[in-house]
Amino acid sequence: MFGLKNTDLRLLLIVFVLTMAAPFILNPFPTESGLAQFNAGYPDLMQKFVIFGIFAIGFNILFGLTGYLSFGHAAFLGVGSYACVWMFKLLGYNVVPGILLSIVVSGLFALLIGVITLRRSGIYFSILTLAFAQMSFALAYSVLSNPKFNLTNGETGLQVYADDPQWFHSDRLPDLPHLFGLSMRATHKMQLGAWEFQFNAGYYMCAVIMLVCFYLAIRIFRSPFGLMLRAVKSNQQRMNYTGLNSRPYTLAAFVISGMYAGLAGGLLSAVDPLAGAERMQWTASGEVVLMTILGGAGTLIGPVLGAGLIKYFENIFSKINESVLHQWFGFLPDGLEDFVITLIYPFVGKGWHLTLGLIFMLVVIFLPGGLIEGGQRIGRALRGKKASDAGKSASTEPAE
Amino acid sequence: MDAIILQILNGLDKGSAYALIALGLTLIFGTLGVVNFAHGALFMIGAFCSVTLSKLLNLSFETVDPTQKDFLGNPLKVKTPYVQEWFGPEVGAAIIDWSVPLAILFAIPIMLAVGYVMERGLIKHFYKRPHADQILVTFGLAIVLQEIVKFYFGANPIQTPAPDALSGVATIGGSFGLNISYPVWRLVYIAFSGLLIFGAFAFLQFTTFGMVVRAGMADRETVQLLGIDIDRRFTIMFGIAAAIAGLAGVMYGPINAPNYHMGMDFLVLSFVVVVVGGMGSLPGAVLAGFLLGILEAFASTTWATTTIPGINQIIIYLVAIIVLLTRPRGLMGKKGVMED
Amino acid sequence: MTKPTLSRRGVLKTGAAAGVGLALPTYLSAASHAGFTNAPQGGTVTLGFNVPQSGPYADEGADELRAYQLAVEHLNGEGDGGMLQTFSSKVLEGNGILGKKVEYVTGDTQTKSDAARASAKSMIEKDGAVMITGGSSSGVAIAVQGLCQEAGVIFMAGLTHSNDTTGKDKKANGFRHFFNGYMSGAALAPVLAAQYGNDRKAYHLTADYTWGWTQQESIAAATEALGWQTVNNVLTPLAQTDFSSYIAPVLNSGADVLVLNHYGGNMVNSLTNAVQFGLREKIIDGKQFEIVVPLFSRLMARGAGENIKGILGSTNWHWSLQDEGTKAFVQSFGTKYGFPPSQAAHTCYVQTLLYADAVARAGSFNPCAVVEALEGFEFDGLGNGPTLYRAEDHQCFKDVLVVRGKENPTSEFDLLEVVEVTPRAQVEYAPDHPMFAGGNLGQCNPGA
Amino acid sequence: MGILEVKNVNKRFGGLQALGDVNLSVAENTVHAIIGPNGAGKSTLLNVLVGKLIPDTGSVMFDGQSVLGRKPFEINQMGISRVFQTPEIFGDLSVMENMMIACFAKRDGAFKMQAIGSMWSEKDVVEKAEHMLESMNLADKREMHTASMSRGDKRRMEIAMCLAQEPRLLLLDEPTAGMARADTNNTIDLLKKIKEDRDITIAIIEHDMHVVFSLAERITVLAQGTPLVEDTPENIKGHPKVREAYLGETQVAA
Repeated sequence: MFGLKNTDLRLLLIVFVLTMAAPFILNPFPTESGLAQFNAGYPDLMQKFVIFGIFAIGFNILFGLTGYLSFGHAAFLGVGSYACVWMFKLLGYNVVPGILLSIVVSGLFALLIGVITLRRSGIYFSILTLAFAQMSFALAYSVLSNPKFNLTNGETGLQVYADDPQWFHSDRLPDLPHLFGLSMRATHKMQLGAWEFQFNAGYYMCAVIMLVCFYLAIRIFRSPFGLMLRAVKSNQQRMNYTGLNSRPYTLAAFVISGMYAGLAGGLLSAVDPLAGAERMQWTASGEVVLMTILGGAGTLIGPVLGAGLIKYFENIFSKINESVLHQWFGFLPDGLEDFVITLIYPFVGKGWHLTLGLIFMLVVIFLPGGLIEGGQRIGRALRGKKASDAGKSASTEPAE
Repeated sequence: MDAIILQILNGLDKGSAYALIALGLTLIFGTLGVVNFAHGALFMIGAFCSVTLSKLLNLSFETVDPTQKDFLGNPLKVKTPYVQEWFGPEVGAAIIDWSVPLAILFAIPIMLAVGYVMERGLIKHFYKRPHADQILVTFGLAIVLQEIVKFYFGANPIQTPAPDALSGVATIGGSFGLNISYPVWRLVYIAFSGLLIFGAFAFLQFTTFGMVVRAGMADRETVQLLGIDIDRRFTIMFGIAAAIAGLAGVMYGPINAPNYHMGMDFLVLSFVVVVVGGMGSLPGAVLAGFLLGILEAFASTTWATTTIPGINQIIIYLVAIIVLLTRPRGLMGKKGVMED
Repeated sequence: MTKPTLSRRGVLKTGAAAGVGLALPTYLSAASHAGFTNAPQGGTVTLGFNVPQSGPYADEGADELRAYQLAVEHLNGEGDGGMLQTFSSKVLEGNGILGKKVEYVTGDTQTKSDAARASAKSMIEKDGAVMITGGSSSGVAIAVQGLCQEAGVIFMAGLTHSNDTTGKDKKANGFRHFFNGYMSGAALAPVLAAQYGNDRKAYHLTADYTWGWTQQESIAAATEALGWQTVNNVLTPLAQTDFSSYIAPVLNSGADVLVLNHYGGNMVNSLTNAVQFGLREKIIDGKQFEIVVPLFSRLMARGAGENIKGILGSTNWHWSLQDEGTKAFVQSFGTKYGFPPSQAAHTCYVQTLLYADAVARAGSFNPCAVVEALEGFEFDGLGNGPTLYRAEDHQCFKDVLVVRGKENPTSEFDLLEVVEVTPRAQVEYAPDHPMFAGGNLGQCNPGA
Repeated sequence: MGILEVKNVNKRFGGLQALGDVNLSVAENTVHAIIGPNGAGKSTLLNVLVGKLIPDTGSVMFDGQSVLGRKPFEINQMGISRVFQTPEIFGDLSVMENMMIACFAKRDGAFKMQAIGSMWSEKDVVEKAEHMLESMNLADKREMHTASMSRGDKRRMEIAMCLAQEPRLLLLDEPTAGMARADTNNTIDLLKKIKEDRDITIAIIEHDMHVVFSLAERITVLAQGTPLVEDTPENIKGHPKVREAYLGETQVAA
């Protein structure tokens, strides 16, 4: 079905079920329980999961397949965001033109940068992309936001003002981004006993787009083009002496992944109409690199998992403060309670970066293939295969 | 003329920091083949060695002075550092005053140890792993180190002033008809960096240890075939690279107050410096460091920013792009390094 | 948050997809509830404290959080009550807000617009926060203020000094207690003229982003009105750490005053560098060279160490003030944490009290009722003298402090001395002042 | 008129004359060996032929068309395939995938964007690849990662990939270097079989005289960047100049 092999189809179905049922899956704890802190099933975070999933899927098409490590992909995300908000400002809050333009603009931008940066490979390529992205960031943050020519609105971020033209806006339409009238913020809350689940229009739109992107990524991975990209990573010399021109292949991959990034940026604006320059900073580029490696570069689903994990930490762990800890451990005797909290406190709340850093290290030390390898190991352990046997199959199976 | 020389000095000053960090990065890369994203963190740890020393020297006991009141209206507790108690007020004050130069002695063993532990405990296991893995693990380590420092020292910058004797302004070039005033400590920093760079090169050039290391950088297998334990030497080299970054950090403290994220601030730039210099080339790293420092200084002048708005923000990246497009392996890079 | 006409369809669709065979879903919509976002349920009300916990402003964020915790204690009737005793409005009784116990959630803005909005959204969408407050930079404040307007909750800004927060980017649901760039200029200029004379040439170094520009504009305008000349204004990148190449040209520019429109780490470094280059020892045309830092904060002053001595600047509040409100606040903060509060802590504490008071006076958590209660509200006893929340732009008008770095501090907190308390009348401006023009407050949005 | 015509090619590296006035003609459907001592310029010549180096002067014509100034992939698409001294294959891909890449390159040219359809649904390519593997005795290793193959298998893999492209000229750069005697003989047999099975021209650069004399129909001897003699193997064996310049030392080595 869908032109996919069984294993790929199964993967796609799993992702489909997971994304569609995310509001349930991510909210396993009753609203009033102490563990509700760990619930991630609210619109903003669910949107972030799938949007950064798209970003990572796209990045993986470049990095995972060709091995070209771009350190400037956030620039495309940022350009996409700006393009989308500009459509809101000029045309109105319908997200369709904004998202389309964000893909087109970031594609063109990627083409321009790709033509220049792909003249080099290895770390030289990485630094070239980094340089372009940092320049874009610096310009967006200050120079391009000067009062005479305000393209980005600098530090504050580009947003829609009441006096913007919005040619196709009408009073009947929501005053927020919408899909032909369906507000991206429209949320249905379902109360089920002690649980509350939220179904958000913006999330489902992004989720559907992510499924399409994921599906396309599978097709690309399995296509002759995908094979050529893996050839680029494996041995460019042999590729050239096999009569293949590696440059247009890598450029195409670069542009495609730039368009994925731009789409992600456009969606970020679509669910929240403000585009900030920090989205283009090197740390943001680094983030998608980390997501991809953390999940498992070159695998289909890994980058999405990596994106989810990092966003989860950023949004959930950062919110665990001292009073939350006291709630959790209130049942312990006072002295012990304080002791436990002293132990945990540095790793949560304002210490969430520390935990994230430790996770990076642990994953890369113990699971060189990223989270996916962890999953495979667990899967193998469950199936009870012999270790030697399993190691062999892992090395010969094509990246999944 | 004065203005130009001033900006050259400023450039040398910035360049010193870039060059020292880039030198260490290149040493680690050249010897171990490891992309060390935690190198900025080593620079930061160096700076915090001097913060720690100055805190230690300022360890005080409290006496209550009933004549003064604190902000809550309670009697004021007056703090007297132990060093002043032990060595007398004047000597004690002088020791505290000279805490930054003293921190050099304090930092060398610490940085060597940090480098050694890092290499043996972590980096060692990543020699054969892809560069992406190295980046992830060292980046994770950088975050961890940075957060630990933040946990103990807070996020705000902490002043580590230069000794009074070295914190004034020097007037130089009078005999050439120039009138340039420049902070003494910044001149000290330039001189110190020059010495350190010179020392590192001399060490590699003229000692047997250095010669073995250089040979190992060029061809690891052959050196190993000769029965030399090159790994152990590379570990020591890692320690030395860490110490260079650390000393750069110690001495940088009085120029800009150390904060926990200063390493990250320098990290990206120093990678650009290394690559512009050419991966694996030590002279390239130093040259590119100074070059980019000077260019950055000149791009910040009003003349430059009015000619091209925003040039000061992008100059380094712009130069990096131009250099890499015209010289594929940077200024002095060798063929085949990090191109796979 | 749902739009009535369309939510029904959306609800039916998702309901049908997800709710088949499950218990009948309860619809939360405008009709069945109090009519505003996150109307408090049960015996508690949740406030969202959105402060920088990572990044360069983390210490300031930590101090803000301390103040919020203190405010919550006081509102719930714990502790010594702090400024509740000195506050001119007496409707708060220490039994929470409208009898509901105050609970709070915290988030990390990272001093990035995106992250701040994400964390504010999680508080609104997940934790049901009915008010968001906090922040340590104007970009974040404006971004979060915009979000709160869209979502239909109240935003009580933390530390934000840009004119735009209550100018170009003002929003009906947003309120700022902190002062702004214009007020800094208006308060500082007369003191500068009095101390340094009317015939001065100023050289500005300005952080190259919105806040820097508006502050530079404000200070330049205010000082020029008193006869000063602005020799040059140089924009410095936000990420700059070493300002030497910007400081060096000052020496030969003929200027005799350097104005540093920097904040946070930028300010610490640029001031340190300026002092390093011996600017303060210079005599230009017989006049002592001076450095001015228009926006001071004690936490930053601490970072700048010795360099701060004798430097003039303005601040929203300082713990050494001797009014009853300040004394009560410092007493209760100092007793709890062992050191005096910063101006960021003060403004956050006051904002929480003001919000609670407005709810109590309005008798409702409905944002529109709160807006109505806060607009044009006159109060006293919160540390800044008689204060007005102006209806036209939701900016507080109060006295502004001009301070100087202390020469002989008695403790590590005693870094600033108050030179002058500039009366409120002197820093007031018309709501349509050109520096604040272009914005539109809009209508209060209660959400749904 | 040979299929490959090298005329007056000169190449200098700084002060070193790597190739001096090289003239070479490789006749179609022959096996032509180029031999010479280390530093004779064999590799430089090869790199000129495949477009990796551009000579200072002279011309290189393949089937009447100049190869100079073309990139390696273009020259390959003209019909020249190269086998490297150490096998260059796609190590992290499976044997079948390696072969398919070559088949795609033959069918679709240097670049074709086929990003959506599955590569396995390209029946003609799959069939051809399977056929190639079959004929090279690699079919049983179909799913193996090529990096884990033996040296001999890697060599066979590389040659198979080149053949899948149906080249008119196959360039072999010391194909048996570093191989054990048994592997070397296998390779010789393989090349003989290849030659028997199809119309193909083979140019081989080789050190090992055993290989050269087993395969070559004509031999060119290079010394110091210049062709010394060109003749049949029989004549070369007895040629005094060659003995002096070259064979003497290798026989000692052998």
